[in-house]
Parts: sequence; C-alpha cells; structure tokens
Amino acid sequence: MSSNRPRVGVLGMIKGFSFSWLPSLLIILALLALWEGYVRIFDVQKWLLPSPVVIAATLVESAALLSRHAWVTLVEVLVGFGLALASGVALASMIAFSRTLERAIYPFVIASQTIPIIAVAPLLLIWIGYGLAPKVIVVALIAFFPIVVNMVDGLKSADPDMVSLMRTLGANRRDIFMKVQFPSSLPFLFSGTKIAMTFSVIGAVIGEWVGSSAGLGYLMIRSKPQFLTERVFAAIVVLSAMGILLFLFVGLVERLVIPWWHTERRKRALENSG
Amino acid sequence: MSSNRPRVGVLGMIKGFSFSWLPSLLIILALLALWEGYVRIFDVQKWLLPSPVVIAATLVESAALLSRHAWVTLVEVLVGFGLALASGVALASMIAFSRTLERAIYPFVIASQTIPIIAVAPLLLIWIGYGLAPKVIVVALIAFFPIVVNMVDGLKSADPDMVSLMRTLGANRRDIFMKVQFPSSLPFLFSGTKIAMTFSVIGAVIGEWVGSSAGLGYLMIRSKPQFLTERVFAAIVVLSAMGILLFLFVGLVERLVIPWWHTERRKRALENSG
Amino acid sequence: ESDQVSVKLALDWYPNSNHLGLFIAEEKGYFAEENLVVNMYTPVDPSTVLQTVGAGSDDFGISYQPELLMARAQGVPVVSIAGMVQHPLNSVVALASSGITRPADLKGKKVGYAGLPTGESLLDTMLKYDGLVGLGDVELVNVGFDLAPVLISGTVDAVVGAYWTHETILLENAGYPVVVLRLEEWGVPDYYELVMVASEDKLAQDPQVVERFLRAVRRGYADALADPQAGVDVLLRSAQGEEVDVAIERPGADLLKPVWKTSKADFGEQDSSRWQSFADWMHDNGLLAEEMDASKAFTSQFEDSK
Amino acid sequence: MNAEAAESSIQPAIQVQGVSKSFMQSGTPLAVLKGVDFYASDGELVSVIGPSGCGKSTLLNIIAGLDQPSEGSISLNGRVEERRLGEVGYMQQRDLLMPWRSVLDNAIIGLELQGVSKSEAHARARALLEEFGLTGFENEYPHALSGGMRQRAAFLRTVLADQEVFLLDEPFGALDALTRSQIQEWLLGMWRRVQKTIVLVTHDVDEAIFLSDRVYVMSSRPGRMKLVQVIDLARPRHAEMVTQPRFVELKAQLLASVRSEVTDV
Amino acid sequence: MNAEAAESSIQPAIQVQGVSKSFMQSGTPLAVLKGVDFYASDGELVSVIGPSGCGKSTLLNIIAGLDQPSEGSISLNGRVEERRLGEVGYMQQRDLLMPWRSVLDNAIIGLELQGVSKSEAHARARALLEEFGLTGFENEYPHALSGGMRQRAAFLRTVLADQEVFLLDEPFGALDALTRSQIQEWLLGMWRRVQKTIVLVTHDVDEAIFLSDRVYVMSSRPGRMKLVQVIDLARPRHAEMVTQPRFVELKAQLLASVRSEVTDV
Ligand SMILES: Nc1ncnc2c1ncn2[C@@H]1O[C@H](COP(=O)(O)OP(=O)(O)OP(=O)(O)O)[C@@H](O)[C@H]1O
Ligand SMILES: Nc1ncnc2c1ncn2[C@@H]1O[C@H](COP(=O)(O)OP(=O)(O)OP(=O)(O)O)[C@@H](O)[C@H]1O
Ligand SMILES: [Mg+2]
Ligand SMILES: [Mg+2]
Repeated sequence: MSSNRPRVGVLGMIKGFSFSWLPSLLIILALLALWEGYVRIFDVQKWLLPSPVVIAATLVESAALLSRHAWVTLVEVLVGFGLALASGVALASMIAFSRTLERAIYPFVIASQTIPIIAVAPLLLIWIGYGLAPKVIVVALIAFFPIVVNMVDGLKSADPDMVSLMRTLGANRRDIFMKVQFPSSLPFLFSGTKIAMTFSVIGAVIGEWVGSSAGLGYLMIRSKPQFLTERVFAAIVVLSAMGILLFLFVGLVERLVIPWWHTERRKRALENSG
Repeated sequence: MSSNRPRVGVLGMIKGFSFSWLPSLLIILALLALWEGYVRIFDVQKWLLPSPVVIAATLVESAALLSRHAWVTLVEVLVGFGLALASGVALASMIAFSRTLERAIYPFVIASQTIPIIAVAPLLLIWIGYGLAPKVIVVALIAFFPIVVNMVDGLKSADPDMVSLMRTLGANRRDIFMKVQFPSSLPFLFSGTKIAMTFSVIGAVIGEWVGSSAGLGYLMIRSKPQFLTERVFAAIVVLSAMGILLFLFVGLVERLVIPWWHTERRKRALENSG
Repeated sequence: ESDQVSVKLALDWYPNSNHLGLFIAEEKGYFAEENLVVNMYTPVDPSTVLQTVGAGSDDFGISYQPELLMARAQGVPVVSIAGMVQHPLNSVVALASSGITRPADLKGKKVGYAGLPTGESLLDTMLKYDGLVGLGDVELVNVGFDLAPVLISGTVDAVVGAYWTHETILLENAGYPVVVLRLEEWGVPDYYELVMVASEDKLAQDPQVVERFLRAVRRGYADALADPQAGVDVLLRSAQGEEVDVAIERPGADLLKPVWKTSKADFGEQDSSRWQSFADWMHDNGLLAEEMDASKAFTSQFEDSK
Repeated sequence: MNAEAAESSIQPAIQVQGVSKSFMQSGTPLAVLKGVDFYASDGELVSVIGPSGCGKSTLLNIIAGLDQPSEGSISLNGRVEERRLGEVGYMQQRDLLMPWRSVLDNAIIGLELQGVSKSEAHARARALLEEFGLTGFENEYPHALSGGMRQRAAFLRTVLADQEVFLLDEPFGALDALTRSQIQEWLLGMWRRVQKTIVLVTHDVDEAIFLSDRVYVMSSRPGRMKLVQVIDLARPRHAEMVTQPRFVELKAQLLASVRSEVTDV
Repeated sequence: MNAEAAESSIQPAIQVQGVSKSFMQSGTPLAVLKGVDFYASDGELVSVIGPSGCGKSTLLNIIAGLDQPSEGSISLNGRVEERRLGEVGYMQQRDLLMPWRSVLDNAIIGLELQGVSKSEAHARARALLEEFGLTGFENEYPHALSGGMRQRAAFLRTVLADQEVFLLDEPFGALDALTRSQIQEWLLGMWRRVQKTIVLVTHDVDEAIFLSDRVYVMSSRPGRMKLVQVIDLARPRHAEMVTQPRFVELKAQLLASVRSEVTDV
C-alpha cells in the first residue's frame, strides 16, 4: 500500500542503497544509452549536443578545473542559502506574528520574486561591487521565498487547541510561538527548504553571470562563446549533482531535526505491513 | 494572540480592504517617499535609478505599450503554469504512489532545477523554435518544482490511521489515494502553488530571453541597453503587480477549494477571541 | 510563385541601425522581389546564432567574426557570406573626464568587460602595443553586458566591448562625453565586426537562395547608404519600432554609414588577408588552439553578382 | 441469540487461535499479545475489557486484517482468512473523521466505496441522523462538532458500511451518560434486528455487562484472556437493570478480576 | 473538605453567575449556555454531567479564560476576574500532546512555562511516572502510546502544572476500568492531601458520584443547571462503595434526571 510504506527517506535511501537505487540507476543508464545512440546514429555534432561519453570524458579531463570552480559556486550557494534561511525564518515569523505585519510585509516578499534578477544585477554590481556579496544576495533573494511561504503556512498550521492549552498554562505570545507554532511549522519549513536549496544552485549561477571571475556559472558563460559545449554540459552535470546532494542533505537534516514527523508515519507503516 | 487571529486570508483582505491594508499602504508610501527624496537630494540620474514619480509617469505614458506586452507575458504565464500544475500533480502522484517510482523520478525532478536554462537555450531554439512554446516550457520547468515537492510531502502527510480505516472498509489503492491522500495534500499543494505562480512570472521573463519579440521580459531587455531604466522599472512594476495579483488569486482559490482548512482555524479563533 | 522561399534570419541583437538595410529591404519589398519571405527574430544570447545556423534551424544569422572563428575551430560548419561592417565596432571607452587618451593611461586602472576571453585578448594587445606589459597592468572586472552604467557610476575606469556606434552615443546623450580607443588603431588587426553567416550545407545546397537573399540585402544597404536617416524612419515604422530609441539610432546610422562602405570596399566585401591575419592574431592570443586556414571561414562567391 | 449459541456446532463468526504479536519498540521487541484464544459466534455480542495498553486495539487490528499476527491464526466463519480487509466493519478508537468532508459525507464513505450512488447513500445516512443525534449538523465540517458528536458520526459511518461483523473499539468513550445509554439501547435494538456479530472493546464494566452475551477479561501486557464471563441476564435488557442485584453481583466479580491485575503498564 | 464547606461564608474558589454564551454557526447565532449559575468552594470537588453538546466544555473554556461569556460574570476567590488565563489548570477533552515532545517533555510544559529548570522539572515528573502508569514510556513520542496512555500523560501534565483549581474535561474518558479506578482513587488521595478545588466534567455517573462533593446536572442545549445533588457518602471512599445501596440510590436519581432530557442535540 503506497501510503503505508515506511517513509524511510534519505537515511533509508542511503542505507538501502544497493537495492533501492537500482530502478533509478537503470532508468538513468537507459536514458544515457538512448542519448548516446541518438547522437551516434544521427551524427549530432558535439558543439550542438555532446554525447554522454564525450561529457564523461570532459568530466574526467577537466576534473581539476571543474572542481575548482565548483568549490567557488558551492561557497556562494551555502552562504546565500544560510542568509536566505535566516532571513526567511525571521520574515515568516514576523508575518505570522501579526496580521498587520503580514499585510505590510507579504506584498513585498511576493513582489521581490517577480523582479527579474538579471535586470537588477547590474545595479547590484554598482551598489555593492563585485565580490562574493552580489552572488550571495542573488542566491538569498531566490532562495528565501519558498522558505517564507512554506514557513508562514506552517506557522499558521499550528493546532489552535494546543495554543489554547498553552494559554491556560499562562504562556505568553513568545512561549506559544517557540513551543507550539515553531515546532508545528517545521515539516512545512523543510518542504520549503528543499526547494530553496535547489534554487540556490541556480541562483549562484545567475549571480555569476555578472561580476565574477570564478564559479561554474562563470565557466559556462566563458565556455559557450568558445563553443566548448561539452564543457558547458560537464558544468551542468556538476551543478545537478551538487543540487541533488544538497537536496538529499536537507532531507537527512529533516530526519534528524524532526524525527517524530517520520517515526509517526513509519511506526504505523510497520504495524500495517504485517 | 497571533495564532488565534482568524486566518481570513485573501477574502478577508479584500473585504476588509479599507482598514486592513492601511499599514501596508503606509509603509509603501513611506518607502516611496524615501526613495524619491534620495533620488532628488543626491541628484541620482534617472537611467541609474529613476524616481517613483518618473516611473509613475512612464507607467501612464507607456500604458498602451506596457499592457500590450503584459498581455503576452500573462498568456505565457498562465499556459505555462497550467502545464506545470498538471504535470506537477501527476509527477507527485507517481512519486508518492511507489517508492520505486520515487527513487526513479525524484532525482530527475531535482536535477531539472539545477540546469541553467540559458545554457540550453540553443537546443530549445532548435527543437521548438521561438514561438509561444519555449516560453511556456521554461515557465512550466520553473513552476512545476515547488508543486511537486510540496505535493509529495503533502501526499505523505496523510493520516496513516485514516488510511487504515479506508482499508478496513475495503478501499483499494486508488480509493485511498483519491479520498485520503489527495485531500490531505491540498494544503501543502496550495503552499507550493503560491510559490509556483510567482515563479511563473519570472519564468516567462526568462523564457522571453531565449528569443522573443514581445512580452515584458523582452521589453526590459530591449529598454535596458537604451538606458530607458525608467521603462525597465515600469515593466518591473507591472510584473510585480501581476505576480501579486496571481498570488492573491491562488489564495482565493485555496479558500474556495479547501474551506475546511481555513474555517477549522477561524472558528476556533473566534471562539478564543472572546 | 512556386519559387517562393521562406527563410529565417537570426539577428545578433535587437533591431538597431546596424540592421537598417534589412528593414529597408523588407519594407520596400526587395526580399519579396526575390520571392523571399524573411522571418527576423532576436535570440537573446547571441552565441546561439552560430549554433542554430550551423544546425540548420535558422537559414541566416548575424554574428561576429571572432565568434565565427572560434565556432569553426570547434567544428561548427558556419561561413561568413558578407561583412556587415568593414571595421571593428568594438572599442575601449572611457569617460572624457578620466583623462584617459591612450591605452597606456589605463595602467593601474579598473577595466570592465563582459567576462569573455576575446575581450581580455583585445585589451592585452592594445596595452602591449602602447608599451605596457599587458593585462597584468590593469584590474579586469567582469561586469556582464551592461557596460555603460558601470562606467558612469565609477565602478570601473574604462570598458572594453562597447560599440563606438552605440554605447558612446548613449553616454554622450546622458551627458557624459567619452573617449574612444579604436581597436584597429592600437595594434589589433582590422576585422569585420558583424558578419552575415550561413551554414556550409546551405551554401552547397541552396546557393541561389543565398544569392537572392544577399542581393536584396545589398539593395537595402545601398538605400541606407544613400539616406541613413530615411532608413531609421523605416526602422521606426517596423513592428518593433516603438521600442527603438531614436536618439541613439539617428546618430548611430550616421556613424555607421562610413563603415558599411569604405573607399576600399563595397558593402559586404571581405578580404582574405584580413581574415587570415585576424585568425593568426587569435591563435597567437590563445583564442584558437590551433592555427586556422581562414579562407574557409568566409566566401566571396556572391560578391560579383550585382 | 445468546450465550448458548457459542456452544453449538455452527462455526463461530470469528475464531482467534493462539495469536501472539510483538512490536519493535526502541529497537527491542515488545510482546503485546501472547497466545490469545477468542471467539465470537454468529450473531453474538462479546465484550473485551482489560488494562490500558494490554493489546485490545492490537487484537482488533489483527481481526480486521490491518495487522497480521506473529503467531496463531484467525478464521472468519470457519475459514482461515489471510486477507480480512473489507470483511469486517471496524470502528477505531480515534474518530478519524476527514476534516475535508461534511458529517454526512464522512458517514457515507463506506457506501461510496461499495459503489452505492451518492444520493442513495445520503438518503440512507439521513434516515439515521435523528437516531444518532446529528440532525442539523449533517452539513457541518467535523471541527464544528463536540467530542461526543464526532464519535457518533464515526459510529454512524461504521453502521452504514453494513458488514456482518462489527469491531467497536471504545465506541462510546466520549459520549455523555444520556446519549450513551440511548445509543446502547439503540445498539441492542439494531443488533437484535439484524443479527450482526459484534465485538466491543470497552473500559466500562457496566457497559460490558449491560450489552454482552459474554465478557472477556484480558491480563496486562502481554495480553492473554484471563477470564470469560457469560452474562446470564435476560434479554431484552433495560437501563434500569444496572441497579439490580444480579447485575451488581456480576459487576463485583468482573471488577475483582480486573483489579487483581498488576498495574504498571 | 466536603459539601458543608459550600455553605460556609468563605468566598467560593469559582463563582459563575448568570453566564450565557452563543456562537455563530453557519451565520445564525446558536445559544449554547443560558443563564448558568455555578460555584465550587475552595477545596471542593464538583462534577458536571449533561448531554453531549450541552455546553460543558464551553463552560470550562469560559472559566479557564479561553473564552469570555456573552453575559454574566466569573469570579475566582470572590474577585471578578477578566483575565483568568494561567490562573486555573485545565485539562481539555483532547489530549493535545505535542508530537514533537517526548512524554516526559510533554508533561513538564507547564513547569517550563513557570520557569522551573528542566532537570528539576524532569525530576518532579519522574516521581509521578509510576503512579500514572507511564514508566518506561517517558522517552517515547506520543504516537507510540495507546489512547489511555496518552490521556494519562495529558493528566500528568495538568497535575504537574500545580495550580489551585483544576478543570478536568472528561479526563478518564479513554482509561480502562482498572486504571480508571486506580486514577480515581489516586485523584482522591491527591485532592485530600493538597486541598485543590476540582471541577470535573464526566459522562460517567458512577464516577461523578464516587468522586464528588456535589454533582451538577445540565439540561440539553442551551445548557442550564437543572439539578444540583449533594453526595453525602462518607469519605474516604473505596471502590467497593459503587455496589452499596446509597450509591445505587443516588445513581438511580441522577440517571433519572439525566434521562428526562430531550435528546436531539
Ligand atoms: N505500531 C506500534 N509499534 C510499537 N508499539 C506499538 C504499536 N502499536 C501499539 N504498540 C504498543 O502495544 C501496546 C498495546 O497497544 P494497544 O493500543 O493495543 O493497547 P490497548 O489495550 O488498546 O490500550 P488502550 O485501552 O489504552 O487503548 C502498547 O504498549 C503500545 O505502546
Ligand atoms: N467555536 C465554536 N463555534 C461554533 N459552535 C461551537 C463552537 N464551539 C462549540 N460550539 C457548539 O457549541 C455546542 C456545545 O459544545 P461543547 O463542546 O461545549 O459541548 P459539550 O457539552 O462539551 O459536549 P461533549 O460532551 O460532546 O463534549 C455544540 O453544539 C458545538 O457545536
Ligand atoms: Mg486501544
Ligand atoms: Mg465537551
């Protein structure tokens, strides 16, 4: 029964690697084979669409180059994401804390997402220069939104009876927030964080289009007009791997931080599996 | 008490407009005044940072131009979002339906988000040309991710006891999905949808970069190198307004589709407000 | 009428005075007279033009000579069929108030560029030509493609990559007089900034269409040469005219007129020694990994057919 | 039908033989049921009482087919059944009303799953609203109901699903004394009419005696059946019986058996 | 302390005067309480019984300060108090255990809010684990507990918060008969020792009689107090009393009063 499967998640994924990842691996291999076959049969030029074998070769040959740039991007991602998490949680808390603040802040939060960053990137460059800062800001700008929206919904999902209980125990607003609303919001927050983490990677790439001298985004922008398409794809592979690993990492942290959310489901699942 | 406020949301926002939006309006006015003052006092050139008054004037003067392009963008947003919603819900259902499918599909879903679209632009241009299609695809690619992630988490949030109940009533997998998991996932889905709707707007802008001859993204890209910064900002204002309205619209739909989610909280809130 | 052919043309950038001849040919029906229906569009990333033309999804495209050579080095089968301008438009630009008048003045200064290797090499050559060591003498800053604002704001002291027929006008109009250092005057081999490209396949299979297309284009530019301002009027009347900035395109057209056609060369003409020396320069500067026979990168076969 | 039926040759509706069950708890196995024998004849009403945590709900889960025993077997109508889901009606301890369905729509979920048309299902549910004290609340969402109403709505859902065997896990736990005795009498009436087999878990000894043909008393965990008491009160029964001598005597006996249990569950 | 205290001149711990309350339900007002008068003297144990939906929980909500009456007033120790939150301990009908806290951490939430150190709070909670039948489960999350255990954990939380007045809304609803009678006796013991005032909502008439100094019977909605019965059984009371004649007589009286109510709530 689908819904009764243990929600083993990342931890289970890692533990049960050998078996459970088989389907995924098979699909990936099949797709790669198809791709390789397509490129070979139709003789697609590598400047247009390099074949998996060519990309793999590039990954190996340019390993040093790629990892140097990947490291730069990773730092931007992590710092920007950290900033997004901190500011996102703070903003969401303010929004959930008071209706007035919600009305005052939420429109700006939404508006911030509809501003095409590429349009203001040059302004960022002028205002804050061309170091780590503008990239981190672009990452944070992209990543904080899913965090805020999910966290606000999560904070509002707190059981009102539990809030009543706290009030009868003499809890003040802060207590209620810290001990009921915040814990209730965590499952939602983690949903948002998974999205945010993935978006951070693309955010760093966009950030690097302006004012950078290193990073995978920079490498791509530079390689493209030289028609080193296989290098562009190699960079994409590294970016994807980074994104997936960071996503899985958030899943892992989720299991550690809110074990009750998972065990609640798992226990029942074990019970039902018979 | 913050958590006991009625979660009146969009509907309430609209009904109680006159009073409740006052703080937001005041903040906006204050910010605009500050901005205007800054630009005037430091004599900032309008191509670097146009003042609100200049932007407002541009909005009025270029109303026809802006609305023509806005219409194009809106169509791209709505079609792309619709595609994202359909494919996102379908994908999430598959992922939540079977652990094997989850392992097989989820990595691709995540990976799809880390691919910088601009890097695959030539492929898109070659495969699907430069009509509506590539923009819609870019929008859908960006918007489906929050939908999938939230919906998967939502489907998994179904109360396992409720699933047991259904099983004792002889329900099959499909029944359980349709009657328990799906309704349980809706609050999560709407969180994701709000994010997705907002991202759709930026997605359309990015899509227009791939190759276009109309739309607000096109207009911006076009106006920027001409130093028509006030027109860029006017376009941003229109985009933001579009994003906020669409966001509010999703909130409204949420209230209509899952009234129980809101009344559950509101009733209790009224009870507690005394 | 069965002869009518529909072709796709990818522009290098948004419609501007560089494209006047194309819009004239469209409006005056020169394309139609050749039984051609021309669909023009602008891909935002100009480097995609060579790929879409090379892959055959576009029939013609406007690109840049350095890019074309790099593309060919990677096996993209694209060929220049006409030099759209006879000289580089790319240049080093600084504010007049900076006191910079020659490359040597850039020593110790910040120079903004689009983050592409070509820009680095161009600057390097100019610095060396004027007696400096090279790139090590300046601080290079990747500022993306928005070169003018960073210059005015003082983020950088000069930029490389700005067109002396576009950004300079923009800056002057905004009240900032500028100094232009032309590449070909400071040691960079003269080259054709913009080139009309087609794929090798296209040339082999459809030379008549190419010939008809170029004939119409040449007629368009002949009109533009005769009266550039009338050409700008045509551009303004076009579908995208509303987004065109007259204040830039009018002076731009006047600046372009002398490079569309020079005393030495007609519109579109290409010279093989200029192609080769620029290719050699690119190889010397590491932009091409191997030496290249530039004669395959362009063709003059359509020049006589007037 | 009453206690003698149990001794007849007819196959019992439910037969639980030597069932044991353990769970992993924090890594170590926890024996919850240990060799449980139990039966309920066709048309019999049997109660199970026992200390909290002794495994009463676990036993019902197993009978309903939500769980499989670690050891032992379960037969329905004499056949050992591995797949029992959908065979028996089961009202769990939590009301499990779906917050997104109105009271009426919650009630008809079982009928819906059986393919009964919505209007027909609604009609059947409406016919019972009065009896379940839910009139006027049929279109409310569950959150607007009091605790007792929620449980009545859940009970209505179970009754509507209309299976041969009902497992009721503390169905009257949240009901007030008045509604409780009404629902009890109603249950007896319905049971007499339709000849269902009912297994009732309760912690109210009065209730067990008042309703049942037989009462099982379970030991504390790991749960076993430590006593089966046949309730030889005449039927039909009336609410006033609870203060009659034979009733009070049976109550004293059962309470004594229950009290002799160790308490640290 | 027993019933006579109520008549003394000391101000009652809780005094509810002429309280009415209505809610909006689907747009129309629903009168839930109508002129309720009620008091509980200092150290008294008072029970409230009544049909489901008659407003018992609503009354407790109002006393606890979660809700304000539409009409009437509430005094604590003779003073009319508008802000009563944090003044009285309140155990609601739902257990409201926080899924993210272990049993032990759930129990100490009240102490935590009072600023008691975590180790001290844990120590106090541990001392009562045995008595509440939660030994060995203190580090489990609530979902691993049976229904009865959850309710005991919630009760432990209320007791630990240690206020002068306890409002208990069907606290033993999910307890088995054994634990129930143990907890009842334990409650009586605790109540005797610490002289708390207790208001108990229950649907079990036996329980109301066994525990209380006085029992209030409420009418169906809109709820009023229709009967107050002083329970003149001697203290200390023992479990065996429930089968004694005076007990059975009181039970018959209260049941009659409850049964005379109309039932369509
Ligand atoms: N899925 C599970 N995993 C681990 N332990 C479980 C599980 N389900 C039940 N238990 C344990 O099994 C024991 C029996 O639980 P059960 O719910 O059957 O008791 P019960 O007799 O119904 O109690 P109550 O009268 O309080 O409802 C409890 O100690 C409980 O903690
Ligand atoms: N917040 C609210 N909004 C609207 N109606 C409410 C609200 N709270 C309670 N009610 C209604 O008030 C009535 C009394 O509810 P209450 O929970 O006080 O009953 P109760 O006597 O505690 O019942 P039970 O014994 O079933 O717990 C019910 O009809 C209920 O539907
Ligand atoms: Mg149980
Ligand atoms: Mg109640």
